[in-house]
This record gives sequence, structure tokens and C-alpha cells, in this order.
Amino acid sequence: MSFSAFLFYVLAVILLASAVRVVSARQPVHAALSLVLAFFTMAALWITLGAEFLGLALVVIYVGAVMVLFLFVLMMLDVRQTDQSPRWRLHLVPALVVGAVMLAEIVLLIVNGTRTKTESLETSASMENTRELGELLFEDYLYSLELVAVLLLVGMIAAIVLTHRQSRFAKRQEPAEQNAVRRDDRLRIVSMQAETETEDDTVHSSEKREH
Amino acid sequence: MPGLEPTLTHYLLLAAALLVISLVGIIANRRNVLVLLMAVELVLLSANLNFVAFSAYYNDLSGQVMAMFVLATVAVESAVGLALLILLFRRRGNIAIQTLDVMKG
Amino acid sequence: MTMMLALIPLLPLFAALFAGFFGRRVPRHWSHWVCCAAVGISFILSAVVLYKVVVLGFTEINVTLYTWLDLGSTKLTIGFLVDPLSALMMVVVTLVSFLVHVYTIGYMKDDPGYARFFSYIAFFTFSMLMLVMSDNFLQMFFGWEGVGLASYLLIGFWHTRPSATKAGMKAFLMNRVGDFGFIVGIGLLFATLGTLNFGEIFARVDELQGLNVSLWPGLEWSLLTVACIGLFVGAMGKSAQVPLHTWLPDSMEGPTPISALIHAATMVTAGIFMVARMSPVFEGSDTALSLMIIVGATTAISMAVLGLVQNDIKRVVAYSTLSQLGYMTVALGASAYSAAIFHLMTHAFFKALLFLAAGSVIIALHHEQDLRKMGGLRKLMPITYVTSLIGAWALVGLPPFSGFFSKEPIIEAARFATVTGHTYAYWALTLGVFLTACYTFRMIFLAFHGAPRYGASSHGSHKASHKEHHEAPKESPKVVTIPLIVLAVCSVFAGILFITPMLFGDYFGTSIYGNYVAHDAMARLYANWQGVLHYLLHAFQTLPFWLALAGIATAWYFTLSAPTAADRLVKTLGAAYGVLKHHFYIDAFYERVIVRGTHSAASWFVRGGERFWSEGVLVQGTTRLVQWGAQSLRYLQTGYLYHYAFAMVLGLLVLMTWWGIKK
Amino acid sequence: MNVPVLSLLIWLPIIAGVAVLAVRNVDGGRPSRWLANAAAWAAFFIAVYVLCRFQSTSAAMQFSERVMWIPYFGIEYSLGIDGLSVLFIGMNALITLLVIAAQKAGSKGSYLSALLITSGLTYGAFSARDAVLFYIFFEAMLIPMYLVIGVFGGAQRKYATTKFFLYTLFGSLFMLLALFYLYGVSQTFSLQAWHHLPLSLYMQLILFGAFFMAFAVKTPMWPLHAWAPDAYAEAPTGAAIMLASTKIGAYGFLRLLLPIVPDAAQVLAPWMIGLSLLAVIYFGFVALAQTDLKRLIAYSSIAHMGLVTLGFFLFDAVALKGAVLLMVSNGLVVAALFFCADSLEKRLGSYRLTDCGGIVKAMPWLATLLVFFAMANIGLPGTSGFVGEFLVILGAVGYQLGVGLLAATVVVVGAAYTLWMVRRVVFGPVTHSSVSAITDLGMRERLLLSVLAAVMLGFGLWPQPLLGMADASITQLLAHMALSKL
Repeated sequence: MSFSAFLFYVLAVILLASAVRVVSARQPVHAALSLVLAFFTMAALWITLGAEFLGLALVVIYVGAVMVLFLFVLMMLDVRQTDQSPRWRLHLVPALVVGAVMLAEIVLLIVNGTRTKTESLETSASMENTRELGELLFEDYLYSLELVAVLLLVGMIAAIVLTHRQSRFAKRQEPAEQNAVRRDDRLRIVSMQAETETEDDTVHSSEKREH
Repeated sequence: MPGLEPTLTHYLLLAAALLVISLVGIIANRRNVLVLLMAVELVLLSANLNFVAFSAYYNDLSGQVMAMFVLATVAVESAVGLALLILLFRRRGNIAIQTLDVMKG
Repeated sequence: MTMMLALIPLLPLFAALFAGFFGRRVPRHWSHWVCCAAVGISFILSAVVLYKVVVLGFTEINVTLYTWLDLGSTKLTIGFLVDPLSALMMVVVTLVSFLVHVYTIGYMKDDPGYARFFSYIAFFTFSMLMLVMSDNFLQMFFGWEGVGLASYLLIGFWHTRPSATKAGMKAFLMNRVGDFGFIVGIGLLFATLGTLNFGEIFARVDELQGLNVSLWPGLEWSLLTVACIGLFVGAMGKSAQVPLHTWLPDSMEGPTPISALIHAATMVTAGIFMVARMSPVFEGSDTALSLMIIVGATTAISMAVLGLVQNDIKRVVAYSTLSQLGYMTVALGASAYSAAIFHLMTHAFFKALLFLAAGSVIIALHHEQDLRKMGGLRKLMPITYVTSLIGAWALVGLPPFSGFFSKEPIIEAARFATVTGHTYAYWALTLGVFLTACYTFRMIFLAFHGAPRYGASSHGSHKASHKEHHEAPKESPKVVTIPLIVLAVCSVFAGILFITPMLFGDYFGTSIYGNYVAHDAMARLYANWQGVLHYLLHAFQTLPFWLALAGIATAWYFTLSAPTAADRLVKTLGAAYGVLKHHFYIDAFYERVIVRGTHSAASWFVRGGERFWSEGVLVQGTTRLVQWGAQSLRYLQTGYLYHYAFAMVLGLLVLMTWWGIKK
Repeated sequence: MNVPVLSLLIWLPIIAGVAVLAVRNVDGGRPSRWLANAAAWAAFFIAVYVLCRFQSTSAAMQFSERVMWIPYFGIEYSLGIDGLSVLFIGMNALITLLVIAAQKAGSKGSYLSALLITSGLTYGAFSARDAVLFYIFFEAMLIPMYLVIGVFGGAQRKYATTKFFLYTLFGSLFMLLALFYLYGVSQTFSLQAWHHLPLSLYMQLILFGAFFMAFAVKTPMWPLHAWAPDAYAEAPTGAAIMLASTKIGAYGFLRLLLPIVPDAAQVLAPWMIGLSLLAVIYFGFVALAQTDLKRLIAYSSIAHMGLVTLGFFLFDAVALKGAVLLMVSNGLVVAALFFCADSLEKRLGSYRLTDCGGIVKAMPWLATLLVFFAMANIGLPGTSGFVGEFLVILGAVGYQLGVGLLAATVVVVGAAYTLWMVRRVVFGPVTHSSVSAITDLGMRERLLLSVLAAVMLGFGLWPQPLLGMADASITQLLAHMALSKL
């Protein structure tokens, strides 16, 4: 067993363990921290596969930004952990069964798959990885990249719009409404009878009302 | 049966295990939406592992490019998801999944 | 020739259209002038045709007017077949119709629906002529239904009376029951021979011999028998044979002229005419002949019995019509078609006469029809009396009146007939003579003899409203009496003059076909035939003559000599009298069982079929099923995220499994 | 000259209908009525032109128009008429004209527009030679009808119109599947090609079921009739007439079902005959128990349609000719009876039989015409109703005496409910106080009903011209049905 193999197994075990911890931790904070560990481990795995840039990006973006966001939210919301319901195990059993069957099937598919090759993967990382990636990204996949950028922008706007609260106390002008104003909105001319109501009229109208 | 040296198969199996763990987490999770989002992160992470592994296997960087796009998408997903989570919390005071049943027929 | 033949039915049609559309806008008398003139010309033309047929020897004139429908395999045409049979019928129909038209001028004088009435009877004449002149079943059916429609409209002429509209409807429906058989009979002949033309059917009728038809898979009958029974059912409806007879007494709700024209002289004999016309077909089926002879005899005797207990003058005549139609049907069954037609002709004259005379009495008594409120009219209405008496003698069959010459051969034919049931028919008819004499003279005696009873009722509480009854009844105007006299003359002489050519000569030629070997009644009659005079003298030795005299004597005893005896007899008979009074409960049976049964079946169909099954089960049931399904599926939508996730994963799993298995 | 006559016939009323809708509120609705009448007259004259120029000796499609419409699927805008269509085109033109002309001042423009559009679509369905085109016209007719019943109908209109729509749509979906299957087999939507397409018996039976669902609902046949009495009774008179008189369902049997799956039709004929006889007797009895004039007419029409379908499945030339003539006649009779019912309702405010009675005194014109139409409904010789009924019964007796006997019961049952209706409505004492105060038919109603009466009488006395137009096509259809497609 070579070192790289050893490294793979160690990292795999850590990855799976942290993943299990993510989904099973009682405290969401623990789950989030486990997820951080899982990201780290995954970054390491990628680096062993020669994807240094991607691994580092994962660490920087996810561990540095996304997970921090998660933790912020977690703290901001002050989620009080309700206890696991007593039927937790009841739910778990079908989930585990389905999971097990699924895993078995995937394993079978992969092991019997035509693409299964026994030679070890090319792990000779060259220093050119980042450059090559950049070239690919900005030449062949330029439009896709632009699209992803737009997607990020849209996601950002969406998050802001969704969470942004209008302050009740802020005073601001609405130029559109100001421009759209019409005369009728401001001035209402009411046509009224001249106020010369006599005695007879009063009697008359009261009679009418009775009818 | 694969040998001990890590091959493509090993990576794929690892990704599958990760996927199944996170799926089980999604199904069995009754606590809060936040953990659900984290499990979804794990699902996409396992997908990314496949991309990178295939990229190495075929010696083609396109797989890594795809992984990068997925990362970006996941980032957007978590941002919007968290925003929704905040809205949900504001409206209901908690984020427990069991209380989310407005879609009940 | 074609033109002339076409004019015969079309003139009354145009008159009917004129009276119908313009009758209310033009002066009243225009209607009757136009109609009488049209029918009169028709009569003259018919007489010319008869003359040509009889004297000039055009034995068969067959003209086609136009092709009604071309079915490819055959052409259904509208045309005329004029042979001695139809020529005779044309003359009888137009003559009686013309006299009734004239009579109507007097009878319906004050009716608000004067023009409408003329329109209807002219239309009736048109339809009846189409019927008798037709050369194919299609046109015959047209006339057949046309006269039915006219009858329906005329019975319900006084449409504000519920009983009149009901009687009209009853007549129509009973006739439709007959038509049901008629149309099936026509259908069978058409299905086998592929034509509706009489000539072609007669020419190929031998092909039908021995053919069977399966009524239902497995049940086979002789085709000819089924077809003949079908046709005869049609005749039963139209000619009011038991058990489809109940509409005819009820049809007396209509004005009297139409009772004379339609329900005595012409329309009701259409069935007889049709069977005679179809004689080549009927000769092929002994079963059908046997059925006819039995049905006819039953009608003759049972209706005569009922005639005894009627108090309405028109109903007495109506039951006598039914009975006489039974005689004709027996003649048909005995294969003595010429005798049937001969009786049809004489009956048309004396029965129309009796009806018109009854109508004359009714006008004189201001629409009083109850015999118990008549009496003693002999002196006041001499013409009516004498003509009635002639009609009654003719009806009873006293020599030398026409009824004798036509009825006697029928009774003889029944005796000589060979088909099953002829003995029964012979005795029924013989006894029928006695009964006929009884009820006819009971009517004559009650109406014209004895003390007047019409004034008695007016002394009651209805004094003011019956004021006009105080005026003594007087003889009807000339428009009424002249038709009576003409018909009386016909009733006297028609028999003695025409018996030789019609029964024993070759008047009918080939227009009536009898299988004189198998059914030799006519042949045996002919063997005994020794001339009119001998026949007359021979009459005094026969049973029917003495029975008729006995009948008259009985009637005299019970009405004039000892009126109380009748009441005693009624008391003695008790229950049997009740049965007669209720017309053997046949009407009640139809009313209670058939009509109510139909109604309850209909409402059951509505409740069970429409409301429960169609609306309840099919429509609402489907709705409920969908609702129930939706309700059930609702529970799948728990609203819990993890359930949806689980379902998705499960779906993924299934998909993977499927892929795995496929691999 | 190559004028697309049929297209003109189809699209003129539709475009006019849209135009009427557009101007419905202008000047109190007068222009819209004027436009609708003009369009109906124009369509009528075009139809008359078609009838005159029609070559009755030929069974081939005439006035053909073919334009490729959706080339990818081979769907053509293909029109043409043969002897079967031309009769119904003529009848549709007459009925549309009368229905539109019967509208008095004050009727809604949107109603007229819907009637016109329906009429145009009906022309389309009768002249379509492409299955998809037929299906589109067939289905599109639902939309204006659905709206008209739902908006202008009687008290139960919402229920009636929903039921009508669901039933009809449900039935035609099966037909759509059948069309897809046939396209899959033949790679064309041309009806002509399908007529000669060999199909296994098993497949024919399935296709029969699919077509049967569509046309049996539309015809309607027992037990798929539940929509019809409600729809006929609740629809405003014009719409009820358009619905009941056009006979598009029965036409579908002739144009699609019988020629495309003749062997299945042969196999299933005993069942179809049974269903038809059941309809004749059952609906006759049901009609007898009706207390509502319009429902009675509706059931009477359905009972007569039983006789029509009986004529289809006897596979006999006489019966088939009779069935076609009966379709035409029944369309006219039903229209006339609905018009009479409408005239009564306008005066008495009710369709209930118990509210009428003794109208002959107050309305002699209506009474006379109603009696005439009743006689045509009964099938009295001399009226158009007789011809078809008589021929179908003749055919039935020839097929099997038992079938003939059952079919001939219509002679009695039909007379029973019709006469009962006449007796309750026309004759008898005046039971309702308003009867004595009403006025007789106006000039317009009189003219309208007299035209119908004249047409019925004309065809009753001389049906040969009517049959002559269709004869060649019917003969060809019969010859075609006799050939096995297995």
C-alpha cells in the first residue's frame, strides 16, 4: 500500500465520519462544524487527485465564506434545539433500509460497470493545473462562466430581496408616484345643493323617508 | 473487486457512500431546515467528487470546470436557502421541519 | 286517363286545402260549395271509370304518376291500379262521401268550425281514394294513415271536450297498434320479394310458399302466415275487430256525418278492402284465414250482444257496424272475398243511411242522443222514419233489401268454408242475425214508436236551459233528407241488382283471387245458385230469415208491448247484464292494465333508468368516484418535506433498480 | 373558376360571428343582428349553390380543396363533400338560417355570434377530409355551445353545460387516441387513405370502441345519453336546435367508424342493434313520462336516433338509406318542435305541459302547425318522418323478424307520447288562466314554421331528390363496408 493509498483511506474515513456527524448531530452547530471538517477533507482529497486550485477554492469559499454564513445564520436565529421526537428511530429505519439498498445497488453498478478500471489514477500534479484551468475557463467555457456569474448575481439579489426588511420609520420619496399624480387625486369638486332648505322641504323629505 | 490502490472505482464508491449518507440525512432529519441544507451541500459535494475523479481519470480538466460551476451553484443555493430560512423563521418563530405542513392536502 | 284518375283524389285534396286555408276568410257557403262540387265531380269521374271498367272492359288500368323513391333494387312509385275492385270502391267512397258532404251542410249549420269540418272530410275523401286506388303498399299505407289522421282530427273535432280528444287519441293509438302489424307484414313481403308493388307481389307470391321465417333464432314460422297475420292485424286495427275494436264506439264522440262516412261506410272497411286486395297472398295461408274467420265471428256475435244494451242511438249503430264488420271478416276468412266486398258496399249504403237518419233525429231533438228520451217521432219525421226503417230492414237482412243479398251468402260461405273454425263462425253469424234484428228494431221502436219521452226531461230543473225543447221536433231540411232518400234507394236496390254480377258473375275478374280448389266456399255457393228470384224465395225456408223475424218480434215485445219486461229481465240477469254494460270489461282492461301499465312502466323507466341509473349511477356515480379518489389521494400529500424527499429517493431507487435489471 | 366554396362556407359564418361579437354593443345591437342575418343568408345561398352544383351521380369527393397544413405530420387542410355530407350541409344551412332569422330584436349579439361560429364549425366537420381537421372542427363546436348553454340557458344551465362538455370531451378523447394510432400505422391523416387501410380484427375492435365512444356520446346512444336531455332542455332554443339538428355524431358513424373499421362493425353489429332497439323502446317510454315539453322533444329525438343507428348496423341498403333520410328528417322535426316550444314558452313562460292546454282556441296557427309537426314526428306518410322510419323498419324486418318487431314498436310508442303531448298542449280545456290571453304566432314565427312544414311535406311526398343526392355515396359506402379489411 502506497502512501497515496493510505492517505486516500484516511481521508475517506474522515470524510464519511464527518458526513455521518453532519446528519446525526444533535446540535446544529456541531453539524456545521462537522461539515467544515468534511469540506476540508474533501479539499485534501481533491488535491491528491491533482485539483489543487479546486481544493483551495473549496477551502476558501466554503470553509471561509459559506460555512461562516451558515454559522452566522445559526447564531442569528438562535435555534433552540427541540428534542428528537421519540419516533426518531421509526423514521430512521426506512431511511436506513432505503439507503442501504441504494448503496448496494450503486456499488453493484459501479463494480460491474464497464468503466471500472483497475489502474490507479493519475495523481501527478503539475504546477500548470491552475493555468490550464484558467485557460479552459476563459476560453472554452467563457459563456458558461458568464452565465454562472449572472446566476451568482441573481442569487445575491434574491437573497437580499428576500431578507431585506423595509423600515417602518424611514421616510422616503416615491418619484414615480409623484410623477403619476393627476388633478383628480388632489382636487375633488363636490356638487351640492344650495343651502336654502325651508321648512316644507324638511317635512317633505321626512315623509319621503317614511315611504 | 477493486484492489487496495485507489482507483476511479474507489472514488466513485466513496462518492456513493457520501451521497447515501446525506440522503439518509435528508429523509430522517426531523429537526431543522438548516441541517437539511447542509445535507444538500453534502449531496452536491459527492457529485463534485465524481467530477474531479473523472477529470483525473480522463486527464481532462473540463470535469474540474464543471465542479467549479457546481460550487458556484451550490453557493447560490445556500445563499437563497438561508434567506428563505430567515424568512421562515421570521414568520413562524422556528425552523423545525415537523411544523412545516402547509402543503398538506 | 291518367289525368282523370289523378283528378279523382286530387279534387277533394284541393277542396280540403281551400277550406282549410281560406275557409275562415271567405263566406261560409264557399267552403261547402267548393267541397261538395269537388267530391261530386270525383264521384262522376269515378262513375265514368267504373263504366269504362265494367262496360268498356278496361279490366285493369295501371298508371304510374312518379317515382317516390328509387332504392336501386326497386322503385317505390306513386300510381293507380284501377280494376273492378278499386273502381267499385271509388264509386262507393265518392258517393257516400258526396252525400255526407251535402248532409253536413244541414247538420253542421251552426258550428263555428264549419270550414274546418269540410276541410277535414274532403281530406278524408282524398286519403280514402288514395288508399283504394293505390297500386302498391306504400301508397296504400299513405292513404291508410291519412284516413287515420282524418279520423283522429274528426273524432276530436269538438276539441274542448276531453272525452272527444281522448277518443281521438284512442282511435289513433289503436290504429297504430294495427299499423304495427301492417308494417311488419309489408316488411316481410318486401324483404322476401323486394318490391311493394301489388302486381309484382301477386305474380311472385308462389315463391313464398314453403318459405319459413325465424321469429327469433330457433323459432321458425311459415313466412306467408306471419306476413298475413301481420297484414290482418293492420286490418283488425282499421276495421275494429276484437280485440282492437274499442276505439270505434268511442269514436261516436265525433259529429254524426263522420260517424256515417268514416266509422261506418268507408274507413273502417279499409281493412276489409285491403285483405280482399291481398287475396292472392292470404290464399296461401290457412292459418291466417282461420284466424280471420274466428276473429270475425267473435266480433260479429259479441258486438251484436253489446248492441242490445246501448242507450245512445249512435252507439247502437256503432256496435252494429262492428258486428257487420265481423261478418265481412268472416267472409274474408271463408275466402268469399267477393261476398265481403259486396257486403261492404251494401253496408256502406244502409249503415251510412242509418247513421245519417240517427243524425237527423239528433238534430231534431237538439243533440239529444239518448234513446230513452226519444219515442213517437214516426209522425213528426216521416222521411227520416221511412228511410230508417229501410236501413233497418236492410241491416237485418230481410228480403229483398240489399242486406239480405249480401249477408246471406256470407253465412252460407261460412258454412261451406273449409278452414278451422268455420262451424263456429256459421253458428255465430246465424245467431248474430237474431241479435241484429233485436237491437236494430229496439232502436227503431224506441226512437220512432211509442209515446214521446223527449219532453219529460225538460220539466225538471233545467227548464230555462232546455226551453227550446218545448218546440216539437220537426222534419230535417232538404239537405239532410235528400241524402237519406238517395241512400235508402241504394239500400233497397243495390243488392238485388248487383248480386248476380258481383258474386256469381265475373265482375271482379282477376282482381280478386281465390284458390277455389282448396277453399271452395264460393264454388259451392255458385253450385247452389239458381238466380235472384229463386234465391229470394228460398230465403223463406232458411233459418236466418226466421231468426230475423223472431228478433224483430222480441224487440217489439220488450220495447212496445211490455216495456217493463226489459227491466225485469235486466234484474234477473244481474251480473251478466253488468258484464254487457261494461263491454265485457275490455275497455276497463285496457284502461287499467295496458294504459296504466304503460304509464307505470314509463315512470319506472324514468325513475329506475334515467334518474337512478343514468343520472345517479353513471353521472353522479362517476363524480363521486372521482371525488372519492381525490379524497384518498389527498392523504398522500402530507405536507412534510421529508416525506416528499423520501418519495423522491424511493423513485430514484426504483429507477436504479430498473436500470440494474435491464443491464 | 376555382373559388374555394367550402372554405367560404366554413369561414364566412365564423368570421361573421367574430365580427358580430365585436360590434355587439354598437347602436343597441342592431348592426350585430343585421350582420348575423346577412351572414346566415350568405351561407345559405352558398349552400344552395353547393347543392345545385353537386353531381349526384358521382360518389367521389367534390368541391375538393387541399393545402398542406402541417407538413411534418402530413396534416392537410383538406375539404371535400360527397353525397353523405351534402345533405347535412344543406340542412345545416337551413337550420342556421331559421335559427338566426328567428331571433327577435333584443337578443344578445354574443348569442348570435356563438350560433354563427357553431354553424361554421359544423360545415367544417361535415366537409373535412383530414382526420385532424375533422377532430378540430368536431371539438371546437363544444366551445361556443358550452358558453351559450352556460350563459343563456335555463335554471339548471351550469349543471347541464358542464355535463354536456365533460361527456362530449370524454368521448372524443378516445377518438383522438384512435386517430393517433391510425396515423402511426398509416403515416397519414387522410380519411380516404384510412378507408383502405388494412387492420387486424383485434385492432379494429379497439378502434371501434374508441370511435364509438366519441360518436355514441354525440349521437347520443344509450347509455351515453345522460347529457343530452339536460343540455337540450336547458339550452336556449337556438342552441338546442343547433345541438339536436346537426346530427354530427351520427355522421361520424358514416364517415369514420363504418368505413374505417367495417369488420369490427360487422362483428359487433348484434350488440349495436341491441343498443339501438333498447334506445328506441326505452326512450319512447321515458318520453311518455315527461312533463316538460322540451324534455319530451329531446327524448323523442334520442329515440329516433336509436332508429338511425339501427339502420347503420343492419348493413342493408334499404335500412341505411332510411337511416340517412331519418337523420335529415329528424333534424327538421326536432327543430320545428323546439321552435313551437319556444313560441309557447315566450307566451306562457313555461315549458311544463300542465301549464299549456287548449291553445288551439287562442293560437290556431300554432296548433295547426304543432299537430303537423307531431304527425311528422310520429312518421305519418306524406311527411318526411315517414320515409326514413319506414325504410329502417323494412330493413329491420328483412334482417330478422324479431328485430323488425321491436323496431316497429316505435310506430305505437312514438305515436303514444306525441299524441299525448298534442292532447295536453293543443286540445282539451284551458287549464291555465294565461292561455286565454295569449296571441297567436306573429308573421315571423308563422313564416319560419311554415317553411319547415313545407320542407317536411315536400320531402315526405317526394323524397327521391333527397335520396338521389346521397344514393351514390351510400351505395359506395355499403360496397366498401362489405369488403373485409383484415
